[in-house]
Amino acid sequence: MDFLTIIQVLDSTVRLATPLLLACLAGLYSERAGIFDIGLEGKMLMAAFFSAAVAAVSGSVWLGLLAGIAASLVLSGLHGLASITFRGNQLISGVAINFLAAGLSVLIAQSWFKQGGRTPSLKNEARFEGLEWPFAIGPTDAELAEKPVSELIAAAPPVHQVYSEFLSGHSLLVYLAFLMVPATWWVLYRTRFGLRLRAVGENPAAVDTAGVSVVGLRYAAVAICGVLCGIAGAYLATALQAGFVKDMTAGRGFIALAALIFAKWRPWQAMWACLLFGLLQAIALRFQNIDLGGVVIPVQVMDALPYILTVVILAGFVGKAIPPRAGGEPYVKER
Amino acid sequence: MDKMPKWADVVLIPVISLILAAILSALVILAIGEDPVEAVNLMVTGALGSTYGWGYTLYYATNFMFTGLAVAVAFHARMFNIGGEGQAMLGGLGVAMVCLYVPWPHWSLALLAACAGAMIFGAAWAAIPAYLQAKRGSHIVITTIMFNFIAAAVLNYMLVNVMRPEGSMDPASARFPEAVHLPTLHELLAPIGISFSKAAPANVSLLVAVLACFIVWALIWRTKLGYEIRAYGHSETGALYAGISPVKITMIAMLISGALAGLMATNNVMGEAERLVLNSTEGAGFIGIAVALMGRSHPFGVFLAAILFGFLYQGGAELALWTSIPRELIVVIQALVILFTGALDNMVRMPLEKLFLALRKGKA
Amino acid sequence: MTVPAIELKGISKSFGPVQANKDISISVAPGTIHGIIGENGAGKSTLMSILYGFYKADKGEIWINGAKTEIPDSQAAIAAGIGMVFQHFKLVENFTVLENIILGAEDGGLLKPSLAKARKTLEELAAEYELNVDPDAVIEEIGVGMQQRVEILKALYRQADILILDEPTGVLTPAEADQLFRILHRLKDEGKTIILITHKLREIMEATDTVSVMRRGQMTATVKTSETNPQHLAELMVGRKVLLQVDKVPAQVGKPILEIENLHVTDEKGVERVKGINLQVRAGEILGIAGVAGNGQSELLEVLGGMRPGTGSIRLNGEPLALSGPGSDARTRRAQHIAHVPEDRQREGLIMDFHAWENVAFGYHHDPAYQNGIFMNNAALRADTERKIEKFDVRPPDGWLAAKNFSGGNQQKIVVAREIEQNPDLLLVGQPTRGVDIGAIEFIHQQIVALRDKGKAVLLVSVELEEIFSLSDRIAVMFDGHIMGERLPHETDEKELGLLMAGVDGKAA
Amino acid sequence: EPALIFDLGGKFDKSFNEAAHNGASRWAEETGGKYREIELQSEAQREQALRRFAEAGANPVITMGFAMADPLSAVAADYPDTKFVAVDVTWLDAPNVRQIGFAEHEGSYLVGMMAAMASKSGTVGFIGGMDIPLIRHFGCGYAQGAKAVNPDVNIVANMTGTTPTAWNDPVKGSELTKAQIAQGADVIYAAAGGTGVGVLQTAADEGILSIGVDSNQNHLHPGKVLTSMLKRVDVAVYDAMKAGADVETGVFTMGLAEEGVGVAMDDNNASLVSDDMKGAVETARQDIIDGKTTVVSYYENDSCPAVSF
Ligand SMILES: Nc1ncnc2c1ncn2[C@@H]1O[C@H](COP(=O)(O)OP(=O)(O)OP(=O)(O)O)[C@@H](O)[C@H]1O
Ligand SMILES: Nc1ncnc2c1ncn2[C@@H]1O[C@H](COP(=O)(O)OP(=O)(O)OP(=O)(O)O)[C@@H](O)[C@H]1O
Ligand SMILES: [Mg+2]
Ligand SMILES: [Mg+2]
Repeated sequence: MDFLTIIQVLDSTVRLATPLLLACLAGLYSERAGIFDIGLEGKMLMAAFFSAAVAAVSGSVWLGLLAGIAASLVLSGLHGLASITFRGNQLISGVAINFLAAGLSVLIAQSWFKQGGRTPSLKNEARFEGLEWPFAIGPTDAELAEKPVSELIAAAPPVHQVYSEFLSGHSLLVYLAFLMVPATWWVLYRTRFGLRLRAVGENPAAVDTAGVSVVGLRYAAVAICGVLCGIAGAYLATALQAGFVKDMTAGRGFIALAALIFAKWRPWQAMWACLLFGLLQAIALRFQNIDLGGVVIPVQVMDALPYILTVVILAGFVGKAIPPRAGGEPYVKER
Repeated sequence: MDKMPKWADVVLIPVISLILAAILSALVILAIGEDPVEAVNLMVTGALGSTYGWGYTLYYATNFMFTGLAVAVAFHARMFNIGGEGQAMLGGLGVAMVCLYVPWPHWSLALLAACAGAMIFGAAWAAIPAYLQAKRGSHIVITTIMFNFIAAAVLNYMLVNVMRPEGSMDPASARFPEAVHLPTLHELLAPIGISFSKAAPANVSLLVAVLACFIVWALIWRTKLGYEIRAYGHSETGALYAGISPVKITMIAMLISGALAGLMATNNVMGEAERLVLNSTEGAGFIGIAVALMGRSHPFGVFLAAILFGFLYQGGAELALWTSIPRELIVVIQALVILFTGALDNMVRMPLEKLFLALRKGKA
Repeated sequence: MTVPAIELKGISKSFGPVQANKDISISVAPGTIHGIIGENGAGKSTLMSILYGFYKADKGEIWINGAKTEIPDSQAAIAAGIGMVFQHFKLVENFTVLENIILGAEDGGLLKPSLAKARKTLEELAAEYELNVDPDAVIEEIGVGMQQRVEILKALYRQADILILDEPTGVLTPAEADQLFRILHRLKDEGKTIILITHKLREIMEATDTVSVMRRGQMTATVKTSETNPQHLAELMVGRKVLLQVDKVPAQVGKPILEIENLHVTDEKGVERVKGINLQVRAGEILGIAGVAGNGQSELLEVLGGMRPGTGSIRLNGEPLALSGPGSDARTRRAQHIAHVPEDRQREGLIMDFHAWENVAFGYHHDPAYQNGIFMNNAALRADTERKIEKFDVRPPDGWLAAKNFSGGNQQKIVVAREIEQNPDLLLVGQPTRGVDIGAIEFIHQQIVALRDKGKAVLLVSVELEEIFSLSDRIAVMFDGHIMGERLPHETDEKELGLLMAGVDGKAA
Repeated sequence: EPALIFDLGGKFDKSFNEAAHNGASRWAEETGGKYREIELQSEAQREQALRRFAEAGANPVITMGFAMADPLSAVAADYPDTKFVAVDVTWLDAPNVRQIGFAEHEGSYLVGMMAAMASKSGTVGFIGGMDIPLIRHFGCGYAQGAKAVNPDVNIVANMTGTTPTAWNDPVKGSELTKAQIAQGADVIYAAAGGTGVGVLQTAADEGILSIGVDSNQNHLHPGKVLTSMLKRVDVAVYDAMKAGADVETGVFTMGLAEEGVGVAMDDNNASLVSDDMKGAVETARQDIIDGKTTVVSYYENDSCPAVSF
């Protein structure tokens, strides 16, 4: 494997890890506040649809992003209503939200666009395009040289390759997602809000008796979760893709959840976990049917490799993951 | 003292919740420009109006009973087995092997062996996550999610590369021999003079499922093992105090859970398709989660919830057959049912409790 | 006449069908310590939680310093100058002391300045009230005594003028309790008003100015402490005459039942908690183990009960017991006739969601009387439960009730009934009367003594010196994983034991 | 009235089922007729839908996809008066079934030729959906066509996955496209359902050419989709509906000769297709029809001479 291939795999890793990371951080806020959320998938999906739909109709990706966030927030609100106000079972609520999003997104898409549950393809200004950094090799250089970008990059020196291929050229949301990691760390461990948020996930009674509203905090956490899931969905539909296709989240919400547990609910570790999952997927996509001296590893093995490796890693290297102590339990004062 | 009479808890609340879900569903149907009354009519007659409809409703319900029980048993040991899907897939593999590679003289023997095969394969698929949870502390939720994906790859490999008959383009096993054909309800009921639709796929494995409900009930509430499972599920430190081995209970509960999920294959693979196809589980493993949650992890609750979901599936299919309502509507209705009966349960419960308290005070 | 610091008027509160407080009125003068006593479930905590805004009263008014005050939530209570130390501490276990103290009382959005300020204030408070705690210690790693200090500091940090303490001494050593009372008197002298809930009549007599008695949700009496006596208070509480001392005949000591040699126990975190102890318990005697919580007694009990591994040697009736691996589990221990009343009934001794009758088999569910190898014999179990409920006077006498629906004292009775009725050779008892009211304490003590009188061995672990003195035939004191010494109850006193518990060898000193 | 049963992908899958939908719509528009339809959502519904439509008197009942073969074999005999039309099924022994197979490998061969001719890098890509024999069948014809033009051509073939989500994961389709571009591919053929949308999109974004499948997908990115491998399911469905209850039964294979498969040429790709290409494709088409060239089918012995999967 040559250097450029490695860079390309890493580049692909970043793209694949971004939606996972956003969803994972979303889950982190919610679960750190004691609200388990297996509805990340549904929220992303709903956001993906609405961002694409509104971007397609308005022609503005920013309006699309806002719409995606709003849609995700509505589902978050529903989750909050069920699990905070009505102290329902958070897992059931999450399952219901996943189903709801899977059904509604297509249903609305069909009665809105009549394109079989898709949105129209997004034109350029309705999409998040890659940000080309100064001096990076990109489409403009390619047009000048009348050669494909890939060829130009292949000819460039390694540092320039890393710069152009790996660092530059991602959409704004990618950089945002990675900036969210230190931001989340800072909010969680350096601010009053973070202190209270962590406390409410560990022992809501302590927060309550300290004179802070448990309900308010938890709704805030769930809302942040909604915003981040909204960005994740918008990224899928308007940055990685140019439109919505049904079920396009394809289980990423669950992988994000796995990453969250893997990371033991901590921001930096969440980033590494998402990058790992992204990397495993990137590798599996690039290397199918590996021929090991006559023994051909079937594509199915490569396809399942990220999952197999996850299990192996979990079994071998990660100790018991202890969730926030009050997680999953509604805060009930009076039985 | 309880806040409400038990019947209100077990009957009234679910019924009111279902009505709320129905009202919302009706609004959704209105919103997409269709007639909700007509739709309900179609669903009810389609799913419950004929033995044919019942045959399909019960067929789906059978699947959901198995996967619902699987989730429920794990729940009792405080484990969230999201792996029902994968375990049911592997169960299918077990059933297919039993049916294809052994010549059976009679379906009853084949069914017994298929049950064994399904349970062994399903349990085996649950065993690794269970072991990792018990011994290495790997979170069962992640490992079972991962094992669902891995199961799909395994099944794909087996069907594309191993079990596919020569020359067939369908990634599916060969058709099972006629001898392992399971009697459908039609064939079962005809001798006793009840005519049941010939076409419907509900078959003898429905009885297996009902039996499984009963056995699980007895297991959980009547046996020593069930006692230990529930005790462990309620309190891990308590279990330690009482000499209940967490490793043993984790393993056993997950093995039982996996075996139950695997058993689903007797219905869909052996009873209906009579061959193993890709994606034969069709998400029943996930529906099982909803069924178990709605059924409050009680086998009888699971039984009822499974029938409700069977009704939704079959009613939805009829809807799709005779109207232009997109099939996703059914997914939405399912979601609303899960939401109202499961997650927003207290929305109905809280005011009802107040009402009953006021009534009681009024009487006292 | 001064304006009362606190006045509650006609407070009523019900939890669903349970009426926890019925039309309660009470008035507390400023600068006094007011005691509240009452049996388990009498409604004491509920009343105070209403004052602190944790629960909302169904009816009634709260007046603070002569002004009617609405207290819809704890925020309002804090603003009104009320601080409360709950019976079950409200601390975030994996936060540091400092973080717990500023939680909800931060200044500004960033933590750093808040923490710095709190650290300084904490130092001042610590100096002023001798409330030393390490501000950077993590709560789950410090003892309950320390945790309680944190709770008090939390209230003081919020400048509370009215301090409510709900059963504060339940988890403290005598020395710690004494110190607490010194602090309370200090606070009182500064003009703060204190409400103290406790089950211990001695504390009421020593510390309070006035005392209220609650029974079944109602306030039955409020008297000046100087005008009453323990016997009278106990009768007011229980509604009948109670014995405050256990009647017991001298021990008829027999052969050694339990012999412990050089036992070591290391916990999950790798910390050695028991450091090579030697003990003997003989037939017909109660060996009391005194010590401050967290000095290895819990681990000792858990090893004996088969809940965790250890090294060294333990013999029961001369037979060695496995200390790790197969045969060292709780099931085997029970088969070897060791019964165990655990320290924490709610987390260990009972399954709170099980019916009482299911709990009666808990741990003994392999007993052939209760099962036939596969199925539980629920009918037999229920019959047995009925018998035990009657014999141990469990109230309400309803075996179908879930354990969580019994009061603490009755929960404990269920556990004690289950273990003692097994007629074990060795009974392990941890904190048998923690948080249990006087009526039930009396009963439980009698049962333990009755077992010992049948010639069985009892190993009692308790942080209550009073309990140790009234039950034990022999007392061993544990400190930092070692046995500091053994004494006979009539040859020692609280002072000497207190020193041993603090790690000071009384004779050497 | 006729009835149409869509396979699990749904009628708007932008390819196979959608082609059937287009055929049916055309028939309905032209004749003003009405038809019943259902989108399957579970395996058990296959038989159910067949029976329900047959019982309701629909004739003919048209099914999509090879997976209908098995239920058809069970049901067809029960309704001897009903005609069934099975698209993608060719091996049943049933007198009242019209079985229509498509020689996808032949069409794929032609687009493979075009790919190899349009490629500057000498590397062409293939992205399949779920890894099943049918998709390998597509890929295999494609590879043979590419090799026929340029024996040294490098063919990168990938499958999206092994679960049904592989049909609906445009994001993965995108990444696979980028991966293939990195390996030098500059023309990529997507036979991957909804995933293909991502392939075509990314190819357009990255400035390389793509090839659509089943329906004419040239219009999705005008000037950037080299062509589409047409599988004239629409024609098959249209014809069957038009014939109505009198539809002829038996096994029919629609290859190049029958215009059952082909390449899409329209305004959207006119600028991309050189006269050379047109000529070569036309010649090859004729040769295949005449039997001068044979395209090996993957099904013949479950392997492909031109590429390994
Ligand atoms: N349909 C149901 N849905 C949810 N929970 C149920 C349902 N039926 C019973 N339960 C609960 O399950 C627990 C066990 O009930 P189960 O009927 O199995 O045994 P039991 O009531 O303890 O004994 P018995 O059958 O002898 O009355 C009880 O707590 C009951 O409230
Ligand atoms: N949050 C709650 N929800 C429902 N019932 C409650 C709740 N808290 C207390 N109760 C019930 O209210 C009654 C009074 O309880 P409370 O805790 O006030 O008693 P207490 O006098 O403090 O007892 P103890 O001495 O055991 O602490 C009891 O019957 C108890 O079970
Ligand atoms: Mg019952
Ligand atoms: Mg209390």
